[in-house]
Order: sequence, then structure tokens, then C-alpha cells
Amino acid sequence: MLRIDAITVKYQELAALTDVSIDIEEGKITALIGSNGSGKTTLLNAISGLKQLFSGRIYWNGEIISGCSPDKIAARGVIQVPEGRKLFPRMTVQENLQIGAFLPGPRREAEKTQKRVFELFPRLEERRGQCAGSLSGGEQQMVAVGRALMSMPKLLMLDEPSLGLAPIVTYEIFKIVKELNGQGLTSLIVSQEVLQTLSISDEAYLLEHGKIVMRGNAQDMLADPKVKESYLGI
Amino acid sequence: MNLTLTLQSLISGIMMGAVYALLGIGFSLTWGVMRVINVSHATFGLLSAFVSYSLFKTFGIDPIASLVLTLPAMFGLGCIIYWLLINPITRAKAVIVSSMILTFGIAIILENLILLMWGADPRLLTTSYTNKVYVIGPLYFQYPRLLGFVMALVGVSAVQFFLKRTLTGKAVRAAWQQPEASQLCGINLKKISMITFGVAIACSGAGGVGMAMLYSFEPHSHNLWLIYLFLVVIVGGVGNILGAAAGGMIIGIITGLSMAFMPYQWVNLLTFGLLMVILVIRPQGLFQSEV
Amino acid sequence: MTAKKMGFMKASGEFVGAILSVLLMCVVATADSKPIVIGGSLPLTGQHAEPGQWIERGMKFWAKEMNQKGGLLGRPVEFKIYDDESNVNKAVTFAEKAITVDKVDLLFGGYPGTAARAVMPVVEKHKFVYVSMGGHMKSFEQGYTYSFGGPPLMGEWWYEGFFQWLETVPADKRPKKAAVYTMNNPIGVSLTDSILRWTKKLGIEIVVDEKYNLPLPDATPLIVKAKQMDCDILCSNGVLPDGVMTIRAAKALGYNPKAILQGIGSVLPAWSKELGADGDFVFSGTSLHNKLKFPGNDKLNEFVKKEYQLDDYPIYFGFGYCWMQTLAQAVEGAKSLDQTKMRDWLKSNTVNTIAGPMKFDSKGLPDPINFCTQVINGKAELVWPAEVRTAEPVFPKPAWK
Amino acid sequence: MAHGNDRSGFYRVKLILVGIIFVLGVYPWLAPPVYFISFAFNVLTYITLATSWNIIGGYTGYLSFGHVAFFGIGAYATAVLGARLDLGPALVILASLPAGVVSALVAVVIGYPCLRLRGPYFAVITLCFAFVTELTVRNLDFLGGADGLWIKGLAMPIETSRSIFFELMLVLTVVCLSSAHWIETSRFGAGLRAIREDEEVAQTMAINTPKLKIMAFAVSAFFPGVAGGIYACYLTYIHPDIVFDVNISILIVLMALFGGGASWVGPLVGATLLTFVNEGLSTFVKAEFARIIYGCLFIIVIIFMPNGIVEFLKNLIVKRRLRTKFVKNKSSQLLS
Amino acid sequence: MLKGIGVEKRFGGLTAVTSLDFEIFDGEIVGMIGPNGSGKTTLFNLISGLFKLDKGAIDFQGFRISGLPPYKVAKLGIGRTFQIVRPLMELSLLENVTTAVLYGSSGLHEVDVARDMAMNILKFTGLDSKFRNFPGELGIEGRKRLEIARALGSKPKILLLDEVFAGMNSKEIEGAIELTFRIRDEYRITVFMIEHVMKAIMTACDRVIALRHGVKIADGPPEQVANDPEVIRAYLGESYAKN
Repeated sequence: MLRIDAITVKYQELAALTDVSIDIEEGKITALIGSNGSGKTTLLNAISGLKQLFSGRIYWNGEIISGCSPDKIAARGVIQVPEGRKLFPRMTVQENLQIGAFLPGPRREAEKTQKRVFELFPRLEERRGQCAGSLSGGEQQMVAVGRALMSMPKLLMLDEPSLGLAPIVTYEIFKIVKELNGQGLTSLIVSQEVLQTLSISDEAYLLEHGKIVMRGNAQDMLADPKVKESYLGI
Repeated sequence: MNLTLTLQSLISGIMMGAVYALLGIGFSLTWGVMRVINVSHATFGLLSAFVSYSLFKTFGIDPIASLVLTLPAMFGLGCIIYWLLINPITRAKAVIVSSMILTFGIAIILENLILLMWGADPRLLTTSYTNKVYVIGPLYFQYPRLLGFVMALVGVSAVQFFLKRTLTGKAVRAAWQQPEASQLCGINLKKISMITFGVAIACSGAGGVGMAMLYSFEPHSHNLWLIYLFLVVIVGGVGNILGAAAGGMIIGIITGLSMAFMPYQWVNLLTFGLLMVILVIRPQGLFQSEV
Repeated sequence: MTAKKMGFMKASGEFVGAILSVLLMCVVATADSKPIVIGGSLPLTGQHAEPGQWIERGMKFWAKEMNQKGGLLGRPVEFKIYDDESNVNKAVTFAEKAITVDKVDLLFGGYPGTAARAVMPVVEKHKFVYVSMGGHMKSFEQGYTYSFGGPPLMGEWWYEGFFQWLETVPADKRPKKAAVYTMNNPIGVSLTDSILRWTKKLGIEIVVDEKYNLPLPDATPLIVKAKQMDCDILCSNGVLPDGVMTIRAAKALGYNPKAILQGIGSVLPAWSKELGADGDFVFSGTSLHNKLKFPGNDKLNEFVKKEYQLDDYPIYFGFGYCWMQTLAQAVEGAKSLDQTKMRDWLKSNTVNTIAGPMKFDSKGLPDPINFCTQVINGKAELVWPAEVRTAEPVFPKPAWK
Repeated sequence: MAHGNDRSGFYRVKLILVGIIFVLGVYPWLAPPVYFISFAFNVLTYITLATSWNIIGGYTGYLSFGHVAFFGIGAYATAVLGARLDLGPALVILASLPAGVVSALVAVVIGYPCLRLRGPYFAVITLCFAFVTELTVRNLDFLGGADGLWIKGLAMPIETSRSIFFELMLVLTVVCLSSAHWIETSRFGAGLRAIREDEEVAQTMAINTPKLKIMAFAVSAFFPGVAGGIYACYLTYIHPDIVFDVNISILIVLMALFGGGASWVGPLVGATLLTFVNEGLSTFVKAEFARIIYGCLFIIVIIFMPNGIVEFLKNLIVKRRLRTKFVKNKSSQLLS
Repeated sequence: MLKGIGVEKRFGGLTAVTSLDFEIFDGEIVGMIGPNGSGKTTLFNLISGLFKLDKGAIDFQGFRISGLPPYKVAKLGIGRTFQIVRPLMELSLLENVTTAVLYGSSGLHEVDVARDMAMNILKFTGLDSKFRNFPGELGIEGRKRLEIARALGSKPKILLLDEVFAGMNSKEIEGAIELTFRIRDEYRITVFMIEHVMKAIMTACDRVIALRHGVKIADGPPEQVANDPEVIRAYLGESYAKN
């Protein structure tokens, strides 16, 4: 579905990603793990078009999307839930969701999707009139996921959805991702929460210093000592 | 203190302030949203004032009615200016400073175009209702001022409505609060910035007509108007529409009252001094900066 | 640089100068029809562009007329006009450029007062006759001998005529309390001079006296104050826009003094265009007027009517023309382009202009001018002195319509 | 400046500069038309103003839009000092030195609160400061109020007095430029540039930023003060409209940025070029068109040469040299 | 040498650092670890004076430094680097470091002498060959070295290194670790560093402090801290610790 073909991304002179290739298959959850600064967020931003590639290509269902502007990529259904949520803090929950459905396609279905989002996250319906900035971390993450869902994603990319959340909330978020996957939504999760991420994923990649150092079945990776080493340096 | 004098100055202050606010909201918008300090904002207002003046003099179209023509034209002009000139510098390191100098260049060009087309003499927009007055008890309401006040109310509410109720307006706010995330939602930043700039220039157009109904204007008037813009925006908080409205009122009231109770020649000094004090004490404005 | 060297330089400079002037004289002798170049700068753009452009038109009309008559000293005249963009510094450097680079034969007067004031010391050094509005009494008190106000736009004299007339009004009918509002610039300040002198003399009390910076933000508080203090004469010492705003506010607030004096806005045709009947009955002064019976005014009116579709010539058009008239008579009187001779001739003879005959004193000023105007039926009519009167003054002012 | 020039080149540059100064110094005594002396005087005035502005605006990165206030304060202080001390025409000029000190003191007082503001806020507050001083002067009768002040002119032939003013301004300009150059290469300048680049980092580098900023502001106010004093004596008549003209403020900012604010050469080139361009345009084109061209110039500079024309030309030359000498990757390194 | 007592910092409703006690001794290399947002950089900002403390105090060599402006703190001998490098972009490498030398605690005023000293520091950090270049022309590793060089320029007694190793490859990290040792041994500077690269922490540090949500959860030798269940939980999640 999404094929990343040997991309290199640079910040000025410095390479943040070197020669990274990833395949995301339809209907699966792919996990991307790796320690801080290993280039996970850069990879997502490269897919979303926020970051220009130095070399390599990204294909979406066979079509090249690298080089398109972010809004064009979003229009194809490649939607990112950014790290740190990046909600519109002085807009209400409802407005945040509305902006999620800004594109003409999703806009037509906005009412229906919103209903679905509220079903998934009943808490949001209670807080629909509240400013996003005043919500708790967990609720904010729900809004962020909800906003992404409003764009009717074909591929949902979550960047550190567990960041700064209590374990129970993290669990809830991951459960919903799995649930959505059950309904056929392809996902790419980037997380430091290694165990939980791997346990819901099908496929996994381990990123270290901007390079893929491991790829494989998520369950196999769970057991691999190399993962622990990559994180703790032991 | 004299009650009638106080009330009368208060009224005229509020009405003046409302028009400053109308002129100021667009300025606030571009500064807040795009980090572009549009020094030529007042000059665009002046341009629209001259256009309405000519429409009135040659075709007899009432300045208020001619807004139907001028506002879309100003909007379009704003979009073009953004596309051609502002967009190239938005990626520069010091956008704010570059934008000030760039738009200063635009202001020079516009001012001299106005000079070429209309000449240098001061103009007064004298319509059939310019000298009309409403009298309520001991208080007088001058018709053009009332009209300016109403225009400002409508203008500020319209912009507020645009930002808070329409999807495009919400997208503007979103792009402002989280440029990156808004792109991820499919918002084209360039297009949104262009619309914002267009709306801002259209506002300045309305504001310019409002100013023209209150004051005389000439090709150099925009310099003084610009000072009022800074006042309004800095008092009201950058990017805050209602703040700008309140800022305009506050400045109008202060000017009005000080004109009544202070030697007239110190009034401007007080206004500028006040701005300095506010800047030193609360550079973020008296009100929260808000979208 | 030692004194000796300086002396040498000066001597050699004089020598070169002498050779040059001999050469120049040869040229003059051989080509008598070489045009006389009159140089200087005017504010053709910028803040003072409007009057500046009218002055230019007046000057050009004079030149056209002069050349039709066969020129000055038998030579055609031509202008070298710079645009100083209403910038005083530029006005000074352009005057120097005209004198030292273009080597013009004559210098014309600049505008506005601030520019003229800054140019006056320069022309004094260069020894060039400078006929202009001058820039008010103070600049004529600096001891400059080459500067003339021919006629000046003299704020100090502006209301002279009005008060002279007011003196003829029975004392019990005269206003008792005055409100004085003045724009905070040299013209405004000089306008208050005659008010202060005459109100003391006539026993009128100044109750409100305020200055304001241009542009006037709002005239309402001014009028409210005047009204509350029961001022029965309003002196609004301003230009057109603030004057119009003041009248509008006065009408809006139902303030109806016995007389309204207005600075230099009410003599302009635009006054009645903006205010209509509300602009009527306002008093002012002037230095020259299109209805004066002196020869030339009719010609100007005729030309303006044909060329610009105006009923009467604008005041600055007249100034431009009149200053050139004065300068030309100095040349003709001295029968030479020698500036010092021209100066001396002006100091001892009388010139006849559209503003009347003028004889300049040691300061370079004519006798005080005491015209008083009043706007009646949309026209600035002369009401004083009695011998030039074109309409009877209306006093006290009728109530607003 | 700390890098680049090798010694011999440096001396050659120095020699050329001394030569230029000498030629300029002799120039008015060659008896050119007085106008050209006055014009050169104006060029020098603008060079001084732009260069001193650059100390706070270019080196330190604080865009002051109110620098004309210091010019005006200097002019008025000179006039008032001259009148109070009853100095003769020749001595009044000397009063411009204490007038410069007055300007610097005002800068210290006003700089203390204002320099806490950054970017556009600093620009606005300095602009306000210029208006406030202008209005204050206009409203104070002992400063001549709206009438302005007269100063007695030198009792000399115009050529001599103009030449004297030219020489004085030349001295001031040379002193100002050398100060700018000294600051650039000194510890002081290093601190200022650190502030421009990143004030917070500068603080962690143990740079006392508040003190340095105020010092820079005072220095950059001193020279306009002196220049204002000389200008007042030159014009013999000062008025708020003349010496507090906001356009001067804006013009010097643009001159400095046009040339490039990073080094002392920028304002020098910018002021010289723009004064000549202005002069040329106003002689040959209608003033409105001239100013439209002027406006376009700013837009072009901002869009195409954001670091000023000096830097732009330098890069152009470097680029041409590199095209012949080096391979491509090297050029990208040198140019970025 | 550097001591914090009950240090606390709040941003709005969020407490970034909660009553934190810590002490750094002379000659140590101390590491600080913790997941994102655990308040490490905030602590550095508090020490260097960029943020004001809400509660508690920080002493340096027995002298109260909390409440001092940053330039005074720096003058006393606390140097620091920034996580996201902040070189003075329009100054050459040499100028960057020279400026630091001129204003640092060495008390130098002569630019030429300072330049020589800066050159030595550039040599020490391995940047001497590029002294004329501008920071923009360096790779991330070079910039981090420059950041260190600039901090060394002001002759600190203690150096706060904020994620110097992030974004380097393993070879570069080895070089940087060596540099850290040399800073301590040759310049006699105490080092306090925030680090995510565990390999670096393990080899370089004498002691490690671990933070989570602004609270200290471990303090001790690297091996001990890395195997601390609290720390593992903080990093890898709840259930990983049990494995």
C-alpha cells in the first residue's frame, strides 16, 4: 500500500534518515520503534510531505507521492497524528474535529464520521464545546486521533500516541487503534512504548541512527534482546 | 468635571475608536497569523478611501454603497500582493523585519500612485448626510460618525463571524495555532495565508472609508493612520480581533477625554507616551493574544 | 590651512572669477536674446504640493505673458524649477544648485514658510534677491537684506483688517469673549499675533486658547468648550480640513457665535464646496485678492477661467504671479541682472503689482496689509478696507440653517 | 572581518582609504560650485547617520526606527547650548560635542526600558519615542516651539563656511566609521554580534547583554547627536519639521539595510548609493516616479538580496571566481 | 560543587521539576537520563539561569546562584550547551569561540590573544581546520563539537552538556565520549550531561541520575541505574520491567 524506497532525509548537511525502505501492507498495523533521535518522527514527516526528501521515493498504491505538498498527501488519505498531539488549543473539540474534515471529501461525510468518532470516544462528546487546550493529556490524544479519523484516513500514522500519558490511557488508545484495525484501517505506529506497541502490531521495524537495523514480525521482535539493547545500551 | 463635556467627548471618542478598530483588525490579523507586519496596511485603506471618493464624486455612488465594489477589489488586490510579494519572503529568517521593510516599499509605491492619480490636496468626503446631526437631550450625534461606528460594528462582527463560524475562518485559526498540524489536516497554508491577507486588506479598505467619513485625508494620511494601527494592535494584543476592537475604543476614549480636559496640543503626546508605557509594561497587549 | 594659503586661494579664486565674468559678459554682449533663467525649487510633491503647484502655474502664466511682451530686458525668460518634495533640506540645496551649478540669473521664491526661512540665510550669503511669502515676521527680523515679501503671507497681519473693521462696530455690539484654536505650526502661531494685540485693545477677553497638532483628530471637544464658556467669537486658526471640521462641529453642536474667524482655509474655493451654505459668513484675511481693482487681476481671472474652469484665481496662483511681478520690476528698475542693484532699487522704489503698490522697508516688507474677507454666498468677498469693499460685511452671523 | 583579509591586502585597503579621505578633505578647497559641497555634506551626514544606526540596528540586531530623535536632540541641544552660553557663531559648532553627549544620555535613559523589547516592539517603541520628542519640542516655547530656532551663521563667504561644515562633517564621518570598524573587530563588537545572533546564548556565554545593549545604543545615539549639531549650524534655522522628520529615520534604516548591516562597509555603501540615486532620480524623473522606483528598490532588495547589496555583490564575485577555479561542492560550502 | 535543594518549576498547571535534590561533585562526570518531557532540559535551564525557580535553591561552590541572571551564572563558571544546537550562525567558528573566550571567566580583553586561545580550543575539539567556516557548513557532529568548544571558551568550572550525542553515529559517539573524558582530564572541568544514548552514558559516566515526570527515580552508578526496575519501566513501559 505504502512503499518507502530507499529514502534519505537531511537537515541541512546532516542525514536524519539514510537509505530507509519500508513496506506497509494494507490492513496491517506496522510498528516503528527506536530510541530518541533515531529518526522516527522524521520518517513520518517525510511521508506526510512536511519534510523534503534528499533522495529516494515514496509510493502510495504505486503512485509517487514524495514531492507533493502536505495537503495533497493528506487528500489521498495518508493521515498523521503528530507527536505531542498538536491540537488547535484555542479551538473547541468540535472545531478541531471539523478542521479534521476540512478536505472536500471528508467534509461531505463529516456528520457521519463525527458520530462514529463520538461513539469511539464518548468522552469527547461530553467535551465538544470545550477548548482543546484545556483538556487532559488523554483526552487531547483522543481528540488528535478523532481529528485524524475525521479526515477519513486510509493509512493512519500515529506518532508517539502514548507520550506523557498514564498507562491506563495508553492502553485505551492502543485498544482503539487495534479495534479500528479490525475494521480494516491500516496503521503505522511510532512509539517508545515498545512492549504495548509490538503487542498490537503485525510488522515491526527497528530504527537506529536513521537506519533500519531490524525488520520482522512484531511478536518475534518482542523477544529479541537487541531491542532492549538499542534502548538501554546494555 | 463637566458632565455634558465628558459624555460628549466619550461619545465622540468611542465613535472614533470604533473606526480605528475597523482599520486595525486586518493589521492585527496579518501580524498575528502570518508574522507579517504590514506597514502598508493603512495605505491600502487610504487607497480605498480615494477610490470611494472618486466613485462618489464622478458617479455619485454613496461611499457606503461603493463598499460593495471596493471590498472585493481590495480582497483581490490583497491576494495578488500576497502571492507576488509576501509569499517569497515568508521563508526568510527574519520574516517580521523583512516584511516591515518590504511592505514599507509597497507603501511608498502606493502613496505615490495615489499622488499621481489624485494629487496632493486634502480631500473631504462630503455627502448629503455629512452635516446631519441627531440630538438626544444635551448630546449630539453626528451622522457620519454614527455611520462609521455602525460600519465598524458590522466589520468587526463580520470578521469575528468569519473566523469563528465559517470553515475557512476556522482553517485560518487552525493554520495560525498549529501550522504543521493544519497541513496534516489537508489545509493549504499558502492559500489560507493568501485569503487571510486578502481579508485583512479588505478590512483596511472598509476602515479607510470609515476614516474618510470622519477626517480629511490626503496621500500622506496613512502615516498617521499607521501609528493608530500600532496603538490599536498593541493595546488589544496581536492577533486578537475583539482585543483590537477594545483597543480602538480605549484609545478613542482616552483621546476623546484628554482632548476635553487637557491642553489640546499635548493630546498626541499623551497617546504616544501611553503606547510607550504599555509597550514597556505589557508588550503582549492589555488583552490575551488570541485567535 | 594657513591664512596665507587661504589668501592665495581666495585671490586665485577671484582671478578665475574675474576671467569668467569677462567671458560671460562677452557672451551676454554677443547673444542678447539668450534667455534669462530663473531657478529655484517648489514643493511640487509631498505635503505642500497643492499650493506649490498653484504657485508654479502662476509663475508660468507670468512668464508666458512676459515673453509675449518681448521678455525681460529684451530677453525671453525661462524657468528651471526643481521639486523639493516639501523637504526643507532639499529646498536649501536646490537653491544652491540653481545658484552655483545652473548659474541662474534670478531666483524665484519658495514655499512654505519653513522652506523660505531656511533658504533666506543662504540667498543672503549668495547675494541673490529672493521674493517670497517669506515665512512670517520673525524671519524678516534676522537682518537679511536680499529677502523681500512681495507680498508676504504674513500671519501677523492676517486679521488686521478684520479687527480694524470690528473697531468701527459699536462697542456694545462687539463680541466679548473669544475662543482661540490654533494649529501648532509657524503659520498658526503667527496668526495669533494680531488676535492677541487687538483683543486687548478692543477689550475682548480670550477665554479659551488652545493649540492643536495637525491633522486635527476631532473638533467636537473644541466646540463644546467654546460653547460652554459662552464665547461669542470663534477664532479657528487653521487650514482647510481642520477648519471645515470645526465649522461642521459648530453646526452639529448648535454653537452660534457672533463671528467666526478662520485662518487660511476659508479663502480657498474648496471651502464652500465642502461646507455649502454652512461655510458662509466666515471672516478671514488675505494678502491679495482676485477682486482687487489693481490692474492685472482681471487678466488672471480670465486666464484661470479659460484654463482651469475656475471663477476666480486661487490665492497661490496669485502669489506665484505677484512675486514674479515684483522680481521683474526690480530687474527692469535696476536695468540689470545685478542682484545688489536690484536689491537697492527695491529698497528705494515702489512696485506695482496685482496686490497693489508696495514699498519695501529695511526688513524687506511692504506696509502692513489689512484686507479682510468674508465668505458670502459661497464666495470670499472683500469687506475691508472700505475702499476695496466688494460686499457689505454680515454681522452678527445669522443662525445655522 | 576577523577572517579573510591577509595583511598586505589589509594595508592596501587602508592606504586607499587614507587616500580617499585626503581627496575628500581637499575637495572643497578646489572651489567646486557650492552646491556640490552642500551635496557632499548631505552624503556625509547620511553616511554618519546610517553608520551609527548600524551599531544598534546592524551589529546588535535592534531595529531602531526613531534614530532621527537623536539627530534632532543634538540639533536642539546645540542651538540651546549656544544661545544659553552666548557663544559666537564659530563656537556654537563646538557645542555639538556636548550635544552628542546629551543624545547619548537620552539614549541611556530611554534604552533602559526599551531595550528589553525585541523585534517589532522595539521598532514601534523607538518610533513612538521619536514622535514624543518631536511633539515635546514643538510644544515647549523655550525651544522655539512651532516657530523653530535661529542660529547665527558664520560671518564668512558662503564657500568658506560651507567648506568648514563639510570638513567638520568629514571628520565626524571618519571618526564614526572608524568607531564602527573598531567596534566590529573589538570585544565589544563580538558581544554585540552574539546578542544579534541569539541573545539567550549570549547570556550563557557570560555576556552582560543589558549593559552591552545600552552601551551600543548610547554610542549609536552619540554620532547622530553631533551630526545634528553640525547640521543645525549649517542650516542656521531648525524646526521640528526639519530635524525630527520621521522620513530621515526610515531612510537611514533603509540605507543601512540596503548596503547590508553586517559590516561598516554596508551603511557606507548604502547611504552613498541611495543619496546619489535619490539625487539622480529627482533631477531626471518626476518625483512621484522617482519614489516609486525607490519603493521598488526596497522590495527588490528584500526579496533578492536580503543581506544587503554589499554581501550580494561579494557573493556574485566569489561565485564567478569559483566557477573558474573550484569544483561545485566547494562553492556550495563557501556560499552558504 | 553544584547543589540543588528542593528545586521546583511549574509551567502553568504543569510541574516540570518537582522538589528535586541533586549534587554534583568536583571532577565527576554525571549523566542524567529520563524519557522525553521528564524535565531534564528544564533543570539545565534552571541551573544556567534562563528560567526562574519557583521553589528551592541552587548553590554553586557554596554560592547561591538561583535568581542570578544567566550571564552572571556563566561568569561564575557554569558553561552549557543546548540540546538543539544554537551556534551564532553568521559568525565563523573562530568568531563563535573567540566571543566566548572574550567574555568568559578568563578575563581576556585583547582580541588577538583571545583568538589564539580560541584556536587552541578549536584544535582541542578537532575543528581547527575549519576555523573560517560558518556553523551552517558543519554537520551535526561538527556543530555539537562547536557547541562544546564555545562552552569551553568561557572557561567554565562545570560544563552542562545537553544531549551532545543525539544524532551521531556510533563512531562519532566514541569520539565524543573521548572528548568528554579529555574535557575532564585536561581542562579539569566537571561534566554534567543529559543523554539518551545509553551506550555513551554507560561508558562515560561515573554516576547517573534518572528523572521521570520531574522526579528523581534513581541516582547511582550507571550499571545499577540501567537495571533499576523503575528506570526500565519509565523507558519501556509498565510490563517490560517484569520480563
